[in-house]
Amino acid sequence: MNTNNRNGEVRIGFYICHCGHNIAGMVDCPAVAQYIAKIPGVVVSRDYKYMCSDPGQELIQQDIREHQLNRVVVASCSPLLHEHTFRNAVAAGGLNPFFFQMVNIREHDSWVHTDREEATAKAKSLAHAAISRVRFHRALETTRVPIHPDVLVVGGGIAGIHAALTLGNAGKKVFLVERDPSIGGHMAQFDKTFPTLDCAACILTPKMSAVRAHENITLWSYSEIVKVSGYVGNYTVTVKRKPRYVNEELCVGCLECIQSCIYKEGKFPDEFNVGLSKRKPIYIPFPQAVPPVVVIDPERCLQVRTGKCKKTCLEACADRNAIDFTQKEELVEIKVGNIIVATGFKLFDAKRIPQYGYGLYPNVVTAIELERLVNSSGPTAGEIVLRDGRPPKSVGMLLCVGSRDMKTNRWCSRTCCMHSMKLAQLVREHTDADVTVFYMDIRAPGKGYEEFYDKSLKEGIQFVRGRVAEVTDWAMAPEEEGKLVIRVEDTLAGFVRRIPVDMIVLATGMEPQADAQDVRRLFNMSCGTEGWFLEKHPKLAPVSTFTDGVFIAGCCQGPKDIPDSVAQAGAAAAEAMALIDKGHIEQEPNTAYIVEADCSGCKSCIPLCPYTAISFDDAKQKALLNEALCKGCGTCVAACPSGSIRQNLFEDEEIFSEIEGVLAYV
Amino acid sequence: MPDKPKISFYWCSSCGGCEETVVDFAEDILGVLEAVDIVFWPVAMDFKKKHVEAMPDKSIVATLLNGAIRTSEQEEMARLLRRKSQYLIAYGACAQLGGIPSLANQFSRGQLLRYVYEEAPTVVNEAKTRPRTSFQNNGHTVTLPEFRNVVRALNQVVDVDFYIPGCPPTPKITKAAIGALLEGKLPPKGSVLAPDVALCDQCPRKASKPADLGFTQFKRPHQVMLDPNLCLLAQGIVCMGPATRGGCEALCPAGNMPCTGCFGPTSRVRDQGAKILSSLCANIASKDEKEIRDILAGIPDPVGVFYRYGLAGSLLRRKVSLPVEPDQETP
Amino acid sequence: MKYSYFPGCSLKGLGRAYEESLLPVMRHLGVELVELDDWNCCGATAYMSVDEAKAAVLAARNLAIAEKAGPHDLMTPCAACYLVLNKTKHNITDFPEINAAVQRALGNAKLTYSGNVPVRHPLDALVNDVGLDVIKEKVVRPLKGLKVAPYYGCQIVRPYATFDDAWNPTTMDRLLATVGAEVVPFPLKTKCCGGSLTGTVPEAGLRLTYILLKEAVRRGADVIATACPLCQFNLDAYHSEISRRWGPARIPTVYFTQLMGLAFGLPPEQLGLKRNFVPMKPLQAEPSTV
Amino acid sequence: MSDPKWQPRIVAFFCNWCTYTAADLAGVSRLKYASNARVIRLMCSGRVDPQFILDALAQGADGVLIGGCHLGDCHYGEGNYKTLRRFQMLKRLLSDMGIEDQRVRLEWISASEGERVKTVINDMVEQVRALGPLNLPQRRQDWDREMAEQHAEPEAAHA
Repeated sequence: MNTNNRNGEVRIGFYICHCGHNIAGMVDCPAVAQYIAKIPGVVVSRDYKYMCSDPGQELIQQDIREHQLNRVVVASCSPLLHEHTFRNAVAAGGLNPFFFQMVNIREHDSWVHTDREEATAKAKSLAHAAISRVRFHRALETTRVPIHPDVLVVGGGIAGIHAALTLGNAGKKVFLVERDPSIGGHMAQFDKTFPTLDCAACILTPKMSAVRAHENITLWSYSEIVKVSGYVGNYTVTVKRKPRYVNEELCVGCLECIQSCIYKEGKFPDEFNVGLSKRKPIYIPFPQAVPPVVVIDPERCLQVRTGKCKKTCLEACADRNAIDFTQKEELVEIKVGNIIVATGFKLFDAKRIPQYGYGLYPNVVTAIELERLVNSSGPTAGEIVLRDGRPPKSVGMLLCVGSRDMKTNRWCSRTCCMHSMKLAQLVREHTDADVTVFYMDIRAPGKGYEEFYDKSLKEGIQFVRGRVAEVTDWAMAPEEEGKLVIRVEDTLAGFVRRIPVDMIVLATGMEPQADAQDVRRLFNMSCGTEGWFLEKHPKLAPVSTFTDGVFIAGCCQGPKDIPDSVAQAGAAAAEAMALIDKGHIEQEPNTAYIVEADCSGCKSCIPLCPYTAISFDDAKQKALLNEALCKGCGTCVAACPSGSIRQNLFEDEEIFSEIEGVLAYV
Repeated sequence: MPDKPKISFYWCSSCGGCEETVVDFAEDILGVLEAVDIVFWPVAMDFKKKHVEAMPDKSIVATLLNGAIRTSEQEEMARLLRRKSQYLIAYGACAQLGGIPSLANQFSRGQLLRYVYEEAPTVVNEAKTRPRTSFQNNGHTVTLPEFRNVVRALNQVVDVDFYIPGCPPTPKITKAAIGALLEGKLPPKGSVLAPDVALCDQCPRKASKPADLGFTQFKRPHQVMLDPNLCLLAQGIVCMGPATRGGCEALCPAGNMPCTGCFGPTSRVRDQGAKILSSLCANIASKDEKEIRDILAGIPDPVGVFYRYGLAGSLLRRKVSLPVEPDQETP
Repeated sequence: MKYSYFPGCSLKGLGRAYEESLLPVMRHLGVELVELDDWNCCGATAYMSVDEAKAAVLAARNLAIAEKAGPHDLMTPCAACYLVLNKTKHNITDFPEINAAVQRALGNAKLTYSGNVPVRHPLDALVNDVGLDVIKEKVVRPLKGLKVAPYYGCQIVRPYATFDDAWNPTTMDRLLATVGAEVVPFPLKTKCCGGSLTGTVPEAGLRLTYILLKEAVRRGADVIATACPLCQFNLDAYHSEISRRWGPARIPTVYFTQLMGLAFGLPPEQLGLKRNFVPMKPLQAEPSTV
Repeated sequence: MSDPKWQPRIVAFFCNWCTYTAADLAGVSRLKYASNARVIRLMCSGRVDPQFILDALAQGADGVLIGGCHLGDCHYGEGNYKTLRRFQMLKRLLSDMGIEDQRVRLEWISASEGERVKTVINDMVEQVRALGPLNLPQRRQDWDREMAEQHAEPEAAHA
């Protein structure tokens, strides 16, 4: 590979990309090329329609050969998008790929400015800076980091389950960590799923069992991640396994302990039934729970809380000896190469919109509550009833509760239209109630979704277009007495209506998990302003994050329905597998290095390294930098008081020349 | 035997300490005198400017000029000696980087003159008399050089070949430099004739420096009984050692005082003050903005601490908002 | 504890029962109210819609006087005054044109306003400054068994929800519960009282009033507590007309300060209670044993 | 200083992970903002050597903007805290050296805050515009006019 400057002479090739109209529409590309051509050392300066296209790349390679270029600068889009493309092109031309510098004149220039003259001037100075800087570039080699083949999947909802199974089926070892006592997530609470109306349990339960039975999957429920360190291919993760006071290996799921608990009746709100039923301190989250073992709620169990209980559960368990009050919280450390975060969402708290009366009027329920009511294993055994036990004669469904709302959440939760129509159909199926859906827009863009909307219309479900103003219990007419009154501007009819109903169902939207910020920090991810985990690229890298080896799937990335969550989970698993099967990743050679002869051994740099890559060599009395541990932040470089630490790709003189270059105003 | 190489010494805006270094050669001065011919040294010998003017250009092998350039006279002498010398060597911190005199670059000429001739507590000058560049008396004209607005390092006035750092330079590095000069073993033009590794390398306290300084406060030497053996930074004292070129053999730390940075930065650093700031601040043990501010309050005069010997030679050179005032005239 | 005090016109006229109860209650709690010297109209009523800048000047003069009076928060009990003074504060900060007009006008009167005087409602001050604990200690006659519908009206929490939720304020609920009343859930607590319509479109305005009264009765309330003179008047004054149109919905409406005064054992006749059209039934004589 | 065509020159140092990405997002979102800032990409705001800031000013920048991840969100853990600490001292130093507060700014802008890139740059450009040019190269020339002969600026004082 030609890495030498012929006779030390720098020969730069400069290319400015039109990106069709994207850049050329705002930047005078030929003028920039002419300007750069005059800078000493620039041998070739061209503008071209699409530099990233094959002919564009070929142009660079040809010039390297014909003009003996030893530096290449391309002004086009963001380096985060195409730096690799052009480095590869430079390498294919026979140069070390790091004799290349990219100038961002699209995202940072043509797309954000409106004055052609100004945008062109900016492009010139940015290009000038790159030309100044690239002179200092040196040949660098990428290092290879091996990838640990195991994967951690965080979150045991449908996304996490699917990702774990996909990886497990491919022969990869997976740790699936779930915070709750059972996997299954929100999907396990659903009765049926749209648009096919197949039963959620029927399609989910087999997958949950498969997880438990899978030889490649280690399932840790009732566990949380507390620490993550390392980097792509080499993560060390500490998992906190909370005591469930029941030995998972020994419990056979007979549930006799629950029956024999000194609490004769359930007393505490059952999480799975969203508080619509009561459970005991010892309980199983739901009949199909995986793992199918009981759990003891430490905040409710008399024995755990006070140590004073007859422990009837122990007696019931007898020689199975599964109940173990001595269990302690345990920290387990595992090593994995990739992490898939599928931590899901939380539902909007309907109390935040007091005018809808949730928490005030008993017959205002949320969609998930209705989901449990309609479910045959739910608290009413599938009967949709009002709080007083009567079946409702009329049901109103309010959409966009906590979605598409400037006062609460601005985003569309994407599933509520379909979810509500599904519930509307189920209500029609289970009762003879009239159902009215209050909507702003019906969004049914998935496969078979519009047809589902049609079906809802045909089944006599009424649709009123308008955001509901309020739900009240005061009557203005005899037919309103004893009912909940929905006040809404019917925007199709063009007037304000009062519609009395027996039951109101609020389609609460999705929100990021309450601890999303903590989780994000744990895995070094970014969040959008709304709090959803940020994908690396909205279109081209939808399950990757800015941290290599950390992928996201399901609703933690943004609201989505089951098919989309599953698709993302599969994609995340595939991304992880791509890394695992390659066996290594190439690391950007932007590491810091110490020039030993220059180092005075002042130790200023040592505590600054977040990766403890710098240590003190007692024999040499100088700092020692382990480049394998260095991630290239450059903090030590900036701090070295004698300028003895340098950074590949970000050398002081490169940056100083860049400063000079960007200030070369024209 | 051909003529001995001609050497000259000159001082500009400086305290005289650099001259003392030559005196501190003690008996070694004899060796130097044997090897060279000193043709101009106003401090010690009676030569006049006209003697220098009479010398052919480049006839002096080397001039060691100390002191910053503040007046028109200094500027003129610097140019004269530049013309007459093959090598012009900036000798000492003031010539190299502006030195202590260049701390005056924080003030305008007017501010300085007003303070010195009117406001200083020891001054009695009711007539508010100020020096003038020219004064007539009894038919005679007495002149003074002009006092410039800006204090400059030597290389901001004339081309400089080499730098010998220090306030003052030690006899050892001076002798080494003269030796190299006589033997023709000079490094590339522009070099600083001192080691290019920071002072910690030579510091007797080096071993006592902890790996994690984690500053929780900064103190000034008079505020604390200094442990004579422990790294001064570990005692919360701002020591410029990590950002300062070695070569003095850590005279100040050895004398239980922190390094104040007189040898200037290493060749890899453009701005000594910025670098020590970067290193010290990064190592503050706080994440709270207010606490950080409180800790930094222990350094009340950052310019004076970080740029004690090099404000003129720093990236900013001078308080940027200061005016350039016209030549001072009789009030 | 000391506040500057801006009563506004209502508290000197129609709503004087509010002031008559507020002052002794505050005194009883050791809160000093210093009435602004030479205060003027807050700028409410139709002024705002005729000339916003001039209305702002009117209000700002009061703010400027308060600023001059000392470093105390400005308390104003009337909901309309509270809204207008707050709105003016906002407008002065947000709209340079209004600020310029205001400063010009104030300048002519040798006054200045820097925007620093917080405008406080007594509900806010009582709960957040004085504190429910202190208030509880002063209760000698808990309003035991008295069912109260807390009614806030529109202006205290909208558009500026400064100290409470815009849709579901609870400050008065908590305050009344502290003095021993039984607070009836009243979801209509921020609904319109009909106030600005009763004079112009009585059919619409009175209907709104009727709904409030009827619902308070239906929910078993003995009395409606309010914090706004206009609300109080609307809910109190039109019973015969309402009754004629829609049927009876008779329930007294009093100021929350009057209820507090009763709980503090202050003599009812000194609390302006006799001014009601629909009188409140006397509390059962049940001197506290505390 | 009265050149009507004068435009503030801002040198911006953006960290790769948050602020640079946010600037990319601003582009993708086609937000429009002032063209005066020139971005230099670094991996972390912790790489911003105070020398870079002084150098940018010395070379003619009218303002310097540093953009990093929000505190607690640094891709490298705590690089931005180091930036914060340095910045606190640097601001004092700059003020002692007569450089107005608004000329050098540190902003935490996360990858999702494209809008903030726009507002911060626009805001800063306006503030710097109000201050007028800093133009240290010009000021140095003005200072040096008092010398008998103009001396070419040495290439690098300590080369």
